[in-house]
Amino acid sequence: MNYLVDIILIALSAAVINNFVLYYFVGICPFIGVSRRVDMAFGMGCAVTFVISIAAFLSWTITTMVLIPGAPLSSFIGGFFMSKEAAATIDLTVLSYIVYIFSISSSVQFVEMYVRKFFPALYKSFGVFLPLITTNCAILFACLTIMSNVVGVENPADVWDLGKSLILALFGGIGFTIAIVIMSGIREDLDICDVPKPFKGAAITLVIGGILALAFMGFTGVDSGLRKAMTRVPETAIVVSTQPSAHTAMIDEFIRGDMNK
Amino acid sequence: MPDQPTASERFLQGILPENPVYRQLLGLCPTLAVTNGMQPAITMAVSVAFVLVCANLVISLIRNLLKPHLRIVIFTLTIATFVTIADKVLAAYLYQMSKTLGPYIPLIIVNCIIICRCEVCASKQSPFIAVSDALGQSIGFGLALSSIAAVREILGTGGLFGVQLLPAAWPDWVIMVLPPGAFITLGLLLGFVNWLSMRKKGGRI
Amino acid sequence: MIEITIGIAAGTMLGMAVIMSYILGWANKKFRVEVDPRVESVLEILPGANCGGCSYLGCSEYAVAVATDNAPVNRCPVGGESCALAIAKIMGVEAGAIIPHRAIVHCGAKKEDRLGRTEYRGEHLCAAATLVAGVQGCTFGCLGFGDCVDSCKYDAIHVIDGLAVVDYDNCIGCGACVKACPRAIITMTDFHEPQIPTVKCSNRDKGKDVTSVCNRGCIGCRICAKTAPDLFVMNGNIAVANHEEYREEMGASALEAIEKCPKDCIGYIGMN
Amino acid sequence: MPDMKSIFETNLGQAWLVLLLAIIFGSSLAGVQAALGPRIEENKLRETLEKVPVVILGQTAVDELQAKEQTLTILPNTVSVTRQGVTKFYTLYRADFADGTTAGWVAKTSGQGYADRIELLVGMDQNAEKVTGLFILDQKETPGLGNKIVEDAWRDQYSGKSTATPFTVVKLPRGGENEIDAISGATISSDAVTNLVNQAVSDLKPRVAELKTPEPKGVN
Repeated sequence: MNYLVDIILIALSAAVINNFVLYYFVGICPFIGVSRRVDMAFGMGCAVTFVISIAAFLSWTITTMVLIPGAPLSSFIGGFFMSKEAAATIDLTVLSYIVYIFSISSSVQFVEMYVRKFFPALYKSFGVFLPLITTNCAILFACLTIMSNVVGVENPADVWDLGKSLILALFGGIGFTIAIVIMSGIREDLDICDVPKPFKGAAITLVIGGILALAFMGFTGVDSGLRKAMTRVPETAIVVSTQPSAHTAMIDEFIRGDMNK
Repeated sequence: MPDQPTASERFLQGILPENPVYRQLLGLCPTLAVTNGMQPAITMAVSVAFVLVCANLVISLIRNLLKPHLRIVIFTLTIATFVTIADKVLAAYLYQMSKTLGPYIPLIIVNCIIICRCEVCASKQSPFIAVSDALGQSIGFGLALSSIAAVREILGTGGLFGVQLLPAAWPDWVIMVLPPGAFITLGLLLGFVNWLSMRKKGGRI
Repeated sequence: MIEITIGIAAGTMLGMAVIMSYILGWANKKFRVEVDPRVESVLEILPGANCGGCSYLGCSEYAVAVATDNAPVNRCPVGGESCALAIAKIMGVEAGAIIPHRAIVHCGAKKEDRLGRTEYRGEHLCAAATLVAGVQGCTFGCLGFGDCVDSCKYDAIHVIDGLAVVDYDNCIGCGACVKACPRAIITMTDFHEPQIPTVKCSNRDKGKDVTSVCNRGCIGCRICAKTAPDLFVMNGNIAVANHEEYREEMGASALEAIEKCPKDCIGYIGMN
Repeated sequence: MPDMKSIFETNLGQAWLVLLLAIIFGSSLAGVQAALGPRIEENKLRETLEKVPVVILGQTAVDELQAKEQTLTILPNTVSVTRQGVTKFYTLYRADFADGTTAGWVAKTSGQGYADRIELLVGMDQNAEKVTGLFILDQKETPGLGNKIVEDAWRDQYSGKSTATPFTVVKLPRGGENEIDAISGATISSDAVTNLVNQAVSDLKPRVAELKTPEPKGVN
């Protein structure tokens, strides 16, 4: 039951409440650049949703399999050089940015070649978007959100699994598509309005985007309200257990070092 | 396309005539995100400057080894490395600032300014020109960021760097600190800059 | 401990790079779409500004046109001479001098020449004004609200005294104004000479209708066609200049036609 | 071996630059991490541990202690409390004076606020009868409204109140015990903080009784 609540809340907040474009400001370049016509915007939205899901899958698997301390792969290789438990503490999270961007650009290039070979018509219509997507902040932002929910999370129960990451990516892409399609609808009407000359093009789009963000701000707080409604209020029965986790061991060592400095 | 631009010309171009934010509309994601305060804006500008200069230097050093179809992958790899270094240095020495900037430092990797400068300038010019171009662009980016951050911070919190500028009776425009404020301020400033440059060229209003 | 972490970090990156580039290399070969190698080399030379100056949709379209159905190599205004020569070398075609490709506004009537002008209070956009009948007498001529000026990125066309005039020093021939003009009176033509004669009118009505709406419209009197038959030819009620054939030496007959024109609507235009 | 050369030439060969860069960057980053890693960890921990004494004794008392170069020894342990299958993790710090007597307890907890998670420290006296202080470590509430929970004026409402009855958020004071007046326009944020405090106090109160040192040990 709780897993379902989390899934719905992640989906809702990624799509509408904390919309990638209007709340987190990622993916603004295509938001301004590509939103001339609705069909182009929709094509761009689908391309972003498709690539963001692949990127999320890749980034989650690589993070949990290789990067975090105690990940199966890094401890397996470490095992050869040193003792088992020392190998478990190898921390490769510093590589995460390179690994994400590397996997995103390679997957975009692979998808571009695949679409060019097997769907030439599709490639003609929105093939031009694909290289543009590599430099799209929304994709990397999704990977970073997933990483921040997998690495450095004290409470092991909060660590995200593959399901939650894919849901975030999918609905983040859908949120991006919603925002860019609405904006392109407005911009098509803008062409015949009498916009003062200095404001033509990007400036008016940004101001309209501001008003759109204002409207989307109406959604904040919906997810905390929903969370309260969906999770039953726990009674007072308490089961208490203490076990020294790696986290506390680190704090002890730090404090002892600090105290006798 | 000027085939051999001189270093100083690329440097001066980058600041105002080819300002990355107002003229080329690049790098809007961090511009909107971190300009709710002057301090985060300046830290972001400095880290972008660091990454841009190093990336341009490295790319222009290896420019004749680049294979066309692997170009983008190599650019992003170099930029990502320098961004990670910047992020770690910031987390080590300016911990509070790195918490406020949060996810927007790694987003420098996909910041369109850097990849565009690498592609347009660094992969074709000699290191000296590439670095001067990078410096020009980052100063331009810094100017743009601080101009937006100044407007938003003064209107949003009534003061700059904690110094109270506006009279106490001024009701803080909280919206300026929120996301919609960022869009609207940048939109209006962009319009103003276009208007300024058009008036200079005697264009039609 | 640290060297091992560095070693493993380098190892993971190497492993990932090997896997990724192997997949890309394999995909590159497997999904090889037979693309004419010349298209790619031509595309590399083109500046990639996608400005449409070559009257194709973008550089890639123009590259395909050049490589497959051998379109003229000197069409790229931004690339200019160097780009045309380089493409010609690839295509093994003789480049031919760069013929400037510029815009011509086929209307010469200033505000005071136009009769029957109503007081138009709608949107100050040609796109909107052209929908309203009778904004000005002539239903063919320039409305003067500057849609072409807005569309021009090179500041090469201005509305002076209600008439759009091309500034040939800035015009690179990108064709944006042609698309922007709702009355389609701007055409892109090759300038074989710096200055060429043209008919500054596009009103195809009969003479008496033209005189009722404009002092400078072409009334279809055929005098220019008679005096310089190789330069001007009648197309219904309006004379059309033959820009392709005009050379310097035909200047005399052109000047004669210009004097003889009762409405003075033929004239020289181009770079001075 | 010629075909190996040709394969190498086609697939990986072209990408040799990518491989080389990957190795160089991978190792250089690991080096940077090795150099800066400890410092970053230290920053993270210092930020929390600096606040622990302040939350228990209040800033003035801590400054006096600083003057006498006395510092509290802080012993952390992780407490996991399961309720209805929902396990909640607390880091409970016990701060002792130099002479070993327990100055108080600080619980670090986090929960869903209005916009995002709120992370806070709740200070309690030695046998958790009174809440001594509250400090918000991390919050992303709406600036200007929700983020007023960080201001001292609002936070000090919690200090000095007994932990017997849970706190209630009220719009206008009704004279009841343990009342916290809500921030106007940010009731969700104030509720969120109050619930976090109530939950932490009620979860950890029995826990404190167990962990309390039987009698003050010699100076350790």
